[in-house]
Parts: sequence; C-alpha cells; structure tokens
Amino acid sequence: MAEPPAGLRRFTAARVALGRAGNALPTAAHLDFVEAHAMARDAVHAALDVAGLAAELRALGLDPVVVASRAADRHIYLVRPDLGRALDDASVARLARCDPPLALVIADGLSATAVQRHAAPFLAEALPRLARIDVAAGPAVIALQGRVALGDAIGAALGAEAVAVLIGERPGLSAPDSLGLYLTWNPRPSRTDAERNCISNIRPAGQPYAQAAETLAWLVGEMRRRRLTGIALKDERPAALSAPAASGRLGEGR
Amino acid sequence: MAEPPAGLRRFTAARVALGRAGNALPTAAHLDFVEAHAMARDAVHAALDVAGLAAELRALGLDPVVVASRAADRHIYLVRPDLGRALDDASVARLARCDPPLALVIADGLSATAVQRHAAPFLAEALPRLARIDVAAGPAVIALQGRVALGDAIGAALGAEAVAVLIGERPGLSAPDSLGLYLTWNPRPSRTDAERNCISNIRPAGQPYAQAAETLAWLVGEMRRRRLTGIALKDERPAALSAPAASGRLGEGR
Amino acid sequence: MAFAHTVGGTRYVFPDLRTLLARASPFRSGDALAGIAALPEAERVAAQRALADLPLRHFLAEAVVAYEDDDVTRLILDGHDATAFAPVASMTVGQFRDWLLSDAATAQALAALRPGLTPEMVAAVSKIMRIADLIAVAAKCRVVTRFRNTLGLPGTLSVRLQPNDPADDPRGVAASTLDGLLLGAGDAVIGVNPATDNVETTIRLLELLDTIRGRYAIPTQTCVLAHVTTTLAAIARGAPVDLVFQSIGGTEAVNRSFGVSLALLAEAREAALALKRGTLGDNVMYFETGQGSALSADAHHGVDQQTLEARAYAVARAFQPLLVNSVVGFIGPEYLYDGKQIMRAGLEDHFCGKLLGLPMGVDVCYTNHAEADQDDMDALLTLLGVAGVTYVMGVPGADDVMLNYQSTSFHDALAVRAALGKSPAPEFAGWLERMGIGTEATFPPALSPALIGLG
Amino acid sequence: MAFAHTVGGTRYVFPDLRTLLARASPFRSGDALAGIAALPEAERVAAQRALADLPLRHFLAEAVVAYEDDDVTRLILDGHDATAFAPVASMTVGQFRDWLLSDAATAQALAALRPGLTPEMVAAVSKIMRIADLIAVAAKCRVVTRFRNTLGLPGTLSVRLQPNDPADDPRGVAASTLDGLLLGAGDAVIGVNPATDNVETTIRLLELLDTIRGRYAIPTQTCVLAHVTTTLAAIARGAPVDLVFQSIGGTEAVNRSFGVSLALLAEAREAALALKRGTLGDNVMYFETGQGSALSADAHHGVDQQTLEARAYAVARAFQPLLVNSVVGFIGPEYLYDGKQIMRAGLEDHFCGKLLGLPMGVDVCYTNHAEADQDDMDALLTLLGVAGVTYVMGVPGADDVMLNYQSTSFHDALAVRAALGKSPAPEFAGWLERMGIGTEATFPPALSPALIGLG
Ligand code: B12
Ligand code: B12
Repeated sequence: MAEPPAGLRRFTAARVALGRAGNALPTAAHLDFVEAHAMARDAVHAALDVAGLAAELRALGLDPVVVASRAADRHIYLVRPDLGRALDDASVARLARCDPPLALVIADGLSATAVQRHAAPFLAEALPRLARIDVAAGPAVIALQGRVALGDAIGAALGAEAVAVLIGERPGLSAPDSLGLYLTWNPRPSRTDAERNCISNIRPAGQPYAQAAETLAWLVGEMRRRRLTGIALKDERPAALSAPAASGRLGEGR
Repeated sequence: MAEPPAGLRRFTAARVALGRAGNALPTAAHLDFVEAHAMARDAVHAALDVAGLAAELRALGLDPVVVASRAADRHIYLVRPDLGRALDDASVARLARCDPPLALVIADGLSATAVQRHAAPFLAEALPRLARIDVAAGPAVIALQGRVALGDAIGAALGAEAVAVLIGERPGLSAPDSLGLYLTWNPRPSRTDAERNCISNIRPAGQPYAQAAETLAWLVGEMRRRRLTGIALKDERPAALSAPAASGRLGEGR
Repeated sequence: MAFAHTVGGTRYVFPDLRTLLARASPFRSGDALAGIAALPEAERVAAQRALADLPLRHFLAEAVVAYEDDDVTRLILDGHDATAFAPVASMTVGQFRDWLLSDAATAQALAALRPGLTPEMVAAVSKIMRIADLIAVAAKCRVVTRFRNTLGLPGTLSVRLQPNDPADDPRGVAASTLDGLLLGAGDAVIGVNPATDNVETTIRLLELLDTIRGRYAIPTQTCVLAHVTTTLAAIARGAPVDLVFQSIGGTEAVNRSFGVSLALLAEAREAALALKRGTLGDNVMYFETGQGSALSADAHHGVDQQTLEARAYAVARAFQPLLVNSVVGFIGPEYLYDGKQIMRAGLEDHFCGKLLGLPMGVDVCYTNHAEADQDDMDALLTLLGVAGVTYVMGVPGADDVMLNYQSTSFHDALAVRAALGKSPAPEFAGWLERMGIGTEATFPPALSPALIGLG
Repeated sequence: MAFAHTVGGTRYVFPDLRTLLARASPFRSGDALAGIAALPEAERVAAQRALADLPLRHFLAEAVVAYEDDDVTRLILDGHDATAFAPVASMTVGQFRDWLLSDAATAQALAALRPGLTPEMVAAVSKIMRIADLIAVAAKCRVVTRFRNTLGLPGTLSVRLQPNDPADDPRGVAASTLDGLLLGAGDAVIGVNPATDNVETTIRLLELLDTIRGRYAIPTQTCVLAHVTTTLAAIARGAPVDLVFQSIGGTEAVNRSFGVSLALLAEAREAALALKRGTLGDNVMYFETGQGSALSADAHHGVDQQTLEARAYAVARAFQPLLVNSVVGFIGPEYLYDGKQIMRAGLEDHFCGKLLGLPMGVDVCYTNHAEADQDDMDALLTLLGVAGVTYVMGVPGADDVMLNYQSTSFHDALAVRAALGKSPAPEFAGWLERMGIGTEATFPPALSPALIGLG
C-alpha cells in the first residue's frame, strides 16, 4: 500500500515531504523558502543586546568584560575574518591577566541571535557541571564582531589555561540561532582548528543545553587530564551519553 | 581553391577572421577582447577636460557656457538618467534667453573622450556649412553628465528654435570615442525621441566629420523649411551624398 | 483593489495590481529608478505571497494601464480568448505555476492556452518562479515560424547574423556577413542595424544583402533594421524587403516615443505581405523589445519593467512575427545593473515570450557601462540554450563596432550548439552541408568572397 | 623569475610565478583579503597576457610553495610524469588553452595527459578561460570510478544524498534519507555530516546507513563525514565503513590545520581497502575541498585560492578517490563574495579537477551571509550539468538544517537531470526502476519506511 511521505515530517525539522510541481518545489514550499532566506539574511545583521546578555550572565554569577575585535562593523566583519580574530587596541587593556583554568568567551559570531538566546541558558547547565569537576569557569568575556580564533587572543591575554568560545554559527534557513562552542587548550594566536574541540548546533532543536553541557564537562575533564585539545582528544563516551543516536528507537517521532 | 578569411580584415574594423580554437576564440583574440573591455570600461569614467574643449570651441568663434545636469557624479549619472536630463539649479541661471535658430549642446554623455576628440573638428566642418544656409549656430553650451534630452531643457531655457546635441555615445570595445548628434526642433522637456533626428558614429573610422556635417546641414535646412524633426523628417538625399554605401565598390579595401 | 500580506510581523499593503506586481518583482535597478521596487526584502516576499494567492481571473478585471488610455491594454483585453483560458480560469497565480511545471502542461496544452493568457498573467507567474522553473517551462513550449526556412523546431538553435558597420559601408557589411556564414551563422536572419537614416542607403543595404543571399543561394531572410517608416519608404521604392523590423514597447506611449502605432505596424505588415517574398511561410515581422524602454520614455505608468516587457509581447503576437527578441542587456545599467540582473531578465523575457506563443530569441548582451562580462554572457547563453531559445545574435568577435556593445559571437553560437547538441534550422543546415561549411578555417570555393566582388 | 607585460601604457611587473598567477585570477574576495588580487583591472589583463606566454615547462622549474617546506609541492613534482607531459611540453599556457579547446584534445588524449599535468598548469590555463571554455573542455573529460556502482559514465549525473541532522538523531537521518531515495537521490553516496564528534555516535550512524542500504538493497555506498581520525577509530571498532571522508587543502600547513597529513590519509585508505566492502571497485576515499580554506588557516603562502584549490586535487588524486567535491560557496563571502564569484569558482574547480583526472562533483551552494540566492544556484547547477559534473548534493528542500547553508535539493537534481537528459549511475537507475520509484508522490511498497522501523 502506497504511503505518502508526509509521515516523515515527525522525525525531522528538515524540509522533507515537500511534494512536487513537476521536478520543482510546489509554490507554497518555494515561497516558504524565499521567506526563510530573507529572514536568515536579516539574522546575519542582527546586533547583540550587550546589556541584556551581561545582565543574564551576572545572574549566573559571572561578571562579564566586553571587548571588540578589529572588525569595525558588520560588513568589514564579513569580508575580513583576519580582523575578527584580532583584539582591538582598547580591548587589550580591559583584559587583566588572572591565569584562570577556563576562560569563557561569548562572541556574536555570525548570529547574535544565537548567543542572545542560548548562551545564558547553556551556561546555566554548564557551570554547575564544571564546578563539579572543580573548574571555576570565568572570567566571562563578551566579544563583539568575533571569530572563533579571537578566543586565542583573549585567552592569551588572560593567561588562561584553556578557553571556551561560545559563538553564533552562521544562520541557516531553519535555524537562524545555532550556537557553537569551541574549546582550546593553552590558547594563543597561531593555534589551528586541529587543536580545538567543537560542540555544535547547541539549541533546543539541536543539541539540547544539558547534553551539550555534559559533553563540555567531559571534554574539559579529559583536556585537563591530558593537557591538550583537538583531534587527539576524542569524545569516546558511549553514544548513549552523547546523543539520541543510540537512545531513541527509530520508530519514535519527535 | 580554399581562401583564408584573413582577407576580410581589409574591409572592416569588426573582429572578423579571428580563427578558432575548437568553437572558442583562440587565446590571442580572447585576450585582445579582455584588454579592450578593460579599456572601454575606463572610457565610461573618463572626465571631460572642459577648459581644453572650451578653448577649442573659442577658436571656432563659439563662446561656450558650461552647465551641469542634476547627476552629481558618474555613478549617479549611470543609474539616474532622469537626473542626467534635468538642469541643475545653478545652471539655469547661466542660460540667458537669446532665441537662437540652432543652439549647440556639447555633452559628455557616456564618453567624454568622444566629445573631447571629435566635437571641435566636427563643428569646424559643420559651422561653415550651416553658415552657408544662413544658420548662425550657437550659443554653444558644454553640458556635464548630460543625456540627450538635457538638450530640451537647455534649448527651452535659451528659447532656441532647435537644438543640436553632440554627445558621447556609449563606448564600444573598438570605438571608445564615438560621437552622436541629436537634432530637435522646438526643444522643450517632454519631447520624445520620435521627434528628433540622429546622426551617429561620428568619428574618422565611422561617419567622417565632413559627411556628418553635410547631413546635419541638409537636415537643418529641411527642418527649418518643414518646421519639424523626427520620423516625419527623412533624409531622402541620394545615397551617394550620405554614405559610402553607394560610392565604394565592394571590391575596394579600406 | 488592495492586497496585503504579513511577513516577519509586518503587514504590507499593496494598493493595486500594478503595485503588487512591481513589489513582487525580483530586484532590478530600473524598478528602483522608477521608485516602485520592494524595500525591504520582506516586502518583496509579502508581495510574492499575495500574488501567488491572486486568482488569474483578476487580471481580466484590473488593468495595469487604464483601458481608456492605452491601446496596448485594449489589444490585450479585447483579444482575450475566454475559451482558451478555461483550463486555468479557476487557478490562482501560485496554482498556475504548479500547473505549468507539472506534466499536465504538455507542449500541446501550452499552445492551446496561449490566446487565453494575458501578458500580465505571464509576468505575474514568472515573478514567483526560479531560474530553473523559467527554464523548465520554456523548454516545453513549441513555437515554429517560417519565411524562407523553418525556425523553432525542437533541437534547433538559430542565429541572427548581425554584420553592422559604423558607416553602413557595404564592404564592411559584406565582410562581416561572410565571416558569419563561414561560422555557421545566419539562419534566423541576416540583419543589419543601419548607422544612418538615409532611405537610399537603406535600399542599397537591402540590395546588398539580397545579392549575397541570392549569390550563395542561402535559405534565409535578410533585414535592415531601420525605423519602420524608413522601411516603408524603401518598399515604396521597390527595395527587396523580406522582413519589416521595428522596436516596440508595452504601452501606447512608449510606442509613440518610438514613432510607431499599432496601425502603422499593421500597415507595414500588409506592405511586406504584399511583396510575397516568403517561400515557406508568411511570418514577415521582426520585433525587438527590452526591459526599461518604457521607463526611459517616461511611458511606464508606474508599472514594473518586466510586466511592461511582457506587454510588448502582446503587441508582437498581434502581427505573427518571424522573430522577436529582447535586447536584454543592451540599454544599460539604469535598467539592468549587472550580470545577475541581465541573466534573470533574459530568462524571464524568454519564458514570457514563449508562453505567449512568440518565436523568442534573446540578444545576450551587455554594455561597457554595466557590471557584466563575458562570463555572465556565457552563463546566460548556455541557460537560454537549455531553455530552448529560438535564436541568438551572431556578431563578429562579440563586438558590435557600430552599436557599441557586446553580444554573442559566431563562435559563441557554435559553442552552445555543440555543448547542447543543437542544429541550425534544417534548410540552413542542409545548405551548410552542401556548401562544405564546417570546422575548416578557410572559405570553401562555393562561399568564395570573390563571388560577391569582395576579394 | 620575474614576468612583465604592458597594458594601456603601464608596464606591470610580477616578481614570481605565484604573484603572476594571483594577479591573473579573475577577481574574488579571498584574493583581495589576502592582498594579492590585481588592481587595477589592467594589471589583471597584463598578468593574463604574461601568463599566456609562459611555457608550461616553467611550472616544473618554479614551485609556488617551496619544495623544502611543503609536502604537497613534493607530491606534485616528484610524481610528475615527463612522458605523459611530452605532447604539451613545448606549449605555452596560451597554446595549451587552444589545444584543450581543439578537436585534437579528445577524451583519450586528455586522459593520457593527466599524469603529466601539475595543478598549477591547470589552474593557470583556467585563468585565461571563459566560462564557456571551462564547460567545453570539462565536458570532454571522462573519469569513471567504482565502489558498489559506476560513477561518471557519459550521460549520467549522480547525487550525494545528504541527510544531516542537528543532533545526529538517527530518526532524522533516516527520514531525510527516505525522502531523498523517493526523489531518486543517493547514487553517489548516502553521506551524513555528523554534528557531534563522538566515536560511538559515528558508529551508530554508520550502522544506520548500512542497515538502510541493506534493507532496500541499494546499489550505493554510505559515509559518515567525520574527521579521518574518528573514522579510523570507528574502523578499529568494527564499524561498517564504505568510504573514508576527509576535508583536504592544497598545502601541508592547511592540511595540518585540518589535523591530517599525507601519511594519515594513506593509512586511512589502507584501513578502508582492508575492509574489502566495494563490490565493483576499490575507490574508497571521499574528499572535500574549497577555495579559501588555506587562507583561512593562514597557510596560503601568498598563493591565490584557486591555484591552491587545484593543488588540493593533486592531494586527492594520490588516493584514487571515489568522489571529490569542491564545497564552493560553503565557507562564506570572505572568499567568494557573491553568486558571480561562486559560479565562476564552481566551474573552475570542476574543470581543474576533471582535467587532473578526478571524479569531480560540486556542492552548488551558498551561505546566508553571502550575496547569492537560488537563481545563482540554478544557473551554476545547470552549467555544471552541461559541463558534465560527476555529482551534486541532494539536501531536503536545499536547506541543510545542521550545516546551516543552502545546497541543491533532491528536486534540483531531478530538474537538471530532466533538463539535460541525464540519468543516475546505471546500477542505481536499475534499482529505482525495480523499486518502482518514479514521479509518484507516494512510497512504493518496496521502499516503505516501515521496513526500517520508521513509521
Ligand atoms: C541605446 C540605443 C537605443 C535604445 C535607447 C533606449 C535608452 N533609453 O537608452 C533603444 C533600444 C530603445 C533604441 C531604439 C531605437 N533606435 Co537606437 N540606439 C541606441 C544606441 C545603441 C546608443 C545610443 C547612445 O549611446 N546614446 C548616448 C546616451 C548618452 O544618450 P541617452 O540620452 O542616454 O540615450 C538616448 C538616445 O540614445 C536615444 N535614442 C536611441 N536610439 C535613437 C534613435 C533615434 C532615431 C533617436 C532620435 C534617438 C535615439 O534614446 C535614448 C533615451 O532618450 C545607438 C547607437 C550608437 N552607437 O549611438 C542606436 C541608434 C541611435 N538607434 C537607432 C535606431 C534606428 C533606433 C530605432 C529607430 C530602431 C527602430 N527601427 O525602431 C529605435 C527607436 C528610437 C526612438 N525613436 O526612440 C539608430 C539611429 C539611426 C539614425 N541615424 O537615425 C542608431 C544610430 C543605431 C541603430 N541602428 O540602432 N536605441
Ligand atoms: C564553516 C565550517 C567549516 C569550514 C571552515 C572554514 C572557514 N574558514 O570558515 C570547513 C569547510 C573548512 C570545515 C572543515 C571541517 N569541519 Co567544519 N564546519 C563549518 C560549519 C558549517 C560552520 C562553522 C561556523 O559557523 N562557525 C562560526 C564562525 C563565526 O566562526 P569562524 O571563526 O568564522 O569559523 C571557524 C570555525 O568554524 C572553525 N571550524 C570549522 N569546522 C570546524 C571543525 C572543528 C572540529 C573545529 C575545531 C573547528 C572548526 O573553522 C573556522 C575558521 O577558524 C560547522 C557547522 C555549524 N553549524 O556550525 C561545521 C563543523 C563545525 N565542522 C565539523 C567538522 C567535522 C569539520 C571537519 C573536521 C570535517 C573533516 N572530516 O575534515 C573539517 C576540518 C576542521 C578543522 N579541524 O579545521 C563539524 C564538527 C563536529 C564536532 N562537533 O567536532 C561541524 C559541527 C559540522 C560538520 N560535520 O561539518 N568546516
């Protein structure tokens, strides 16, 4: 008996079961796409509400410093990633060396919306787990027009043993608010991406906060034991602990 | 006996007999094209040397007034033809009503180079011919960032019976300096192009100055007789007088 | 009638159909110049959504240019065929898009529908289509026309040979013509744009082209693209006129600015038909159009340039032309700013023309004041080839030394034919073969320039 | 060695080969970011002319990245085959272009030449080619690879089914996979990008894909695009690995920043070969590349991004991959700013890869921070289809909900196959037919989701 593909929609937020107009998308699906594209493009240009974010962080016991990269505005940020990786002169002075075990950088990246929505709730899950393994995370640094590698400069200035950069991933059509986390041991400019670990797609419809926080705590623990991050540090926990991949039966919708 | 097409080159400045690399242009011809394109794009942005042109016109007994359209710069000119057709406020004051029989407007248009090179030598041929039919052409108005229809505004301000606009045609790859002439009886804003006559491709490798001047004089004479320009005014002279079409034997190269 | 839609929390209202159409148009500089483009992007989305929901029937009730003011509107509405329209009469614009893309829209169904479609319906649906959609539907349309050969057959791609000369020098025209023939161009027409506007010169050029055609026995037609009044004068003096050419636009006022009227075009067609020069058919008209011309003449009535372009096709189809082409990138950046806008517009124009039943070609081209280059043209030409374009231009080395712009070259046409496995019109293909014209770099004896006194 | 050429009265000097190549490159934002792009336009023309005059032999004498410093350079020069090079050894870059476009460059001649070509030669010639040239030459190249089916046969266009999920949820992956299969996608590979980097999760995803493939008896291969070290760990634990995936670049330093080396890739290939899972062939590697990655890692040595991209293909070809694709618009506007740059780069990458003998696919895509849209993708996809691209991506509705970018959809692949008359890999085409998968909107019984417990 022939089954319509609409049933697939229960299992994924992906654009499945769209139907066909010949080989093209039906008008409704096409216009949904066009609208989502317009919205996602706007998301790239959304600015961070720094005061709001800072207040949320303070509520978590963090007292954030605000710094900026050398990318003066959004357009420059988009075409000059080199500037997004460098601290502007005024900011350097704001970062006092304090040799913390794990500095936190919260950077707008390509989606201020992601950071605005998910940074604080994620940290609310992560901080207690880190505390449990005796890591007092902080100071928190809010970084504007930042790229992932800006964390290296910030971490170095703070004399941090490691840095976790929470950053807005590029906005997608369906997820304009996806948060990424990049963990780097012994941060200093010239670190490569092979020397970091990444936790990606942090948001309720992606990696839930608690699960991502669990992964972070595990990675931080291993990092401190082995004194490194990057490809040599693999998340070798049983799948059950890391993702629904093993837990969910295929048959269950979400 | 098979003949190579290279012989065709004698008869035209067009890019004939280029050869083939498969179905594509051979490298040399391709790169010639690329270079010509770079040069033609520059030609669009060349600025008029007003002082130089004015001096040449004075040598012809004309005392040019300089006006500007409302298009403030080259970029605006390119995307706002409406502004290129309107006189800026300061310019209006510079145009004193003098009810001339044929005002001359020399406008940069899309190729200042064309005007710079060909306006004066063309007028040197045209003015005596016009004088012979008792038309004292002038005043001469140098117009910056002008479109063809700017002549209507200028002609109206001067109270001119007719206006001849000499203007730089858009630069081509092989002819970055082609001059056009548009003749309009009773100029006033709202004239349509159907109400003008055009003499195009004025340059030594196109319509030679003398030939174009001859055509202008004929058109001006007929215009004044019939008190109109445009599609109702057709150049009905025998072809021999108007172009090489009839004169040149097919066999003769150039 | 007003339309509205909410996007991103903002409600956008469009007071009338022409505004709705303008705001729904993909961005182009000409609509911004006219002050009618959507801003911000969300407004465009809202307009497209509202447009998708609009019943096609509405286009019969609301004209974008008033019926009383405009003979093109009258031509469109008076000529509308309700019976042909019936199959799509109950659809919205969005449903019409789905239907066009579906397998139900066969070549036959699309042909039967033509008299039921107005240009505004066609423009509307194009605005909610992607490039791939415009290609897929256009490729299904079949439009065949005939004069001395057969144009538009499946699997063919024809070329207008455009041998312009800055002084109308017959030697230059002849040399470029021979160059093009050696490279397989000329089946659509051998057509010269005259630099001058002298009636006798026009006649000499017509005679020259007719001589070349006769001497080599080429199964094609020739044309001098002078103003229609000049061509009429030439006909009156006995010149060998195959096709009457004219630039046309989508409103009465822009046509007036071009010095033409529907009556004048009808008169010209009668004059050409009376010459009975066509051997296979009597499609005797050749029209050029191009987005922006109405705005340039301040004759656009607040309607967007793409809708007006489609209206020009309604003018064209009233005269059963052999050839129609948009000159898409010809006019300049004030209407189509860059390669991207030119590319989209070229594919829209081709789609709209084909859907309305025209033998649609495109002058794939750009000027040196626009932001475009040969890469953009290669892309557009190839896409049009896939879309089944009837013909493109062939200019020596892509550089028109009189009109001062870059179009497609003879080489380009060969390349796209080869890439897509297309052939010239069958009669012309046979002639090429008989003449021994192929990949050789030299003139075969039968095409010797000496035969026309050039050499 | 220094090079020079005069254009428009100015003499432009280029101190070395890498500078010459950079200045000759069509403009793109990444080269401007690196500070190596030509300025003004005339400088680019001068560089292209000087490059056209450069003998191909020179590329064997001057490396763009020093031999001592870089194992990719050593791989290129040590592996150069002088005998294969002989037919073009006396040509300049410009003559090489003419030859490539000529009828003498048949599929056989091009295949024989491969070991004699360095990536820099190929990049150089691409810089003096137009889009139409890139298409014409690429379309002549034949590259066929095999694992469980046959990819790259003439007339075929394959699709990687990319069923990503933001949480690596197997239900999401399975649902997207089924959606794609119903729309005819998946013959190149069914390949998931993992959101997480957990070894066990990777294994579970590998098992899931293997189960789906087995349950429906699909003649294709599967892949989880984790880091090669993660895949090696999975192999060690007995996971069903068909293909080893890895992102690679064109210098030793960028590969280091990706956490890979030539030795590690060789080790991974051996590990995959040892599993002997291929039934028709043993092409077990899958590589992704993309202009800009070296610059992003500050590992570009002043070389332009397109030349570095071609060097990445030299890495790829050392490992006889089943699949290679450029992710062209994936990284962002800092390297390819808009649709125009993405389009040209995609066609360059495809051309260079094919000429070097790779089974070249392209991820026709863009991000939301770039100036591009679906129209640009439709254009590029169609052009690549004409150029004979081996495969493209298939993403549900073109929207990757994990990687956050827009690629081609299952629909897009169907549309381009239909427009150009292309079929899937023959084994997969046979399977589609056996399964009763066609234009029906519903699952045929044989593809019921219930068969894998989804429903
Ligand atoms: C661009 C162009 C057009 C465009 C103009 C649209 C626009 N808004 O720019 C379009 C495609 C609409 C066009 C149409 C026609 N054109 Co025309 N056009 C040109 C071209 C290629 C460039 C003009 C230019 O650079 N102008 C300079 C800029 C700075 O001025 P502008 O104010 O921006 O442009 C105005 C003029 O160009 C004017 N214009 C354009 N064509 C014509 C033709 C005539 C007779 C007149 C009076 C004015 C005119 O329209 C523009 C807007 O007002 C020239 C060839 C050349 N090398 O110059 C032919 C040219 C001027 N056109 C010519 C012809 C014959 C026509 C048509 C009559 C063809 C036809 N059979 O319908 C029509 C109708 C013109 C009309 N009465 O309105 C001939 C004129 C021959 C002559 N000596 O009289 C030329 C020389 C070459 C050709 N064969 O096309 N044209
Ligand atoms: C863009 C991107 C890339 C680009 C980065 C190039 C560039 N200059 O921007 C390219 C194509 C090169 C790439 C490569 C890889 N990527 Co990646 N990438 C992404 C993507 C889609 C977006 C990242 C983003 O938005 N960053 C935010 C902006 C603001 O930061 P940025 O400073 O501009 O970008 C930096 C980071 O993105 C970083 N980066 C990119 N990918 C990865 C992966 C890892 C493990 C690390 C540590 C860093 C890193 O590189 C950029 C330059 O420094 C994410 C998915 C997502 N939704 O986020 C996957 C993602 C981060 N990548 C991933 C992987 C696996 C890889 C590869 C290891 C794949 C492989 N097998 O080779 C490689 C190698 C990465 C490395 N070690 O360098 C996984 C990570 C899984 C995990 N939890 O560890 C993700 C989540 C998804 C995926 N499967 O692709 N990637």
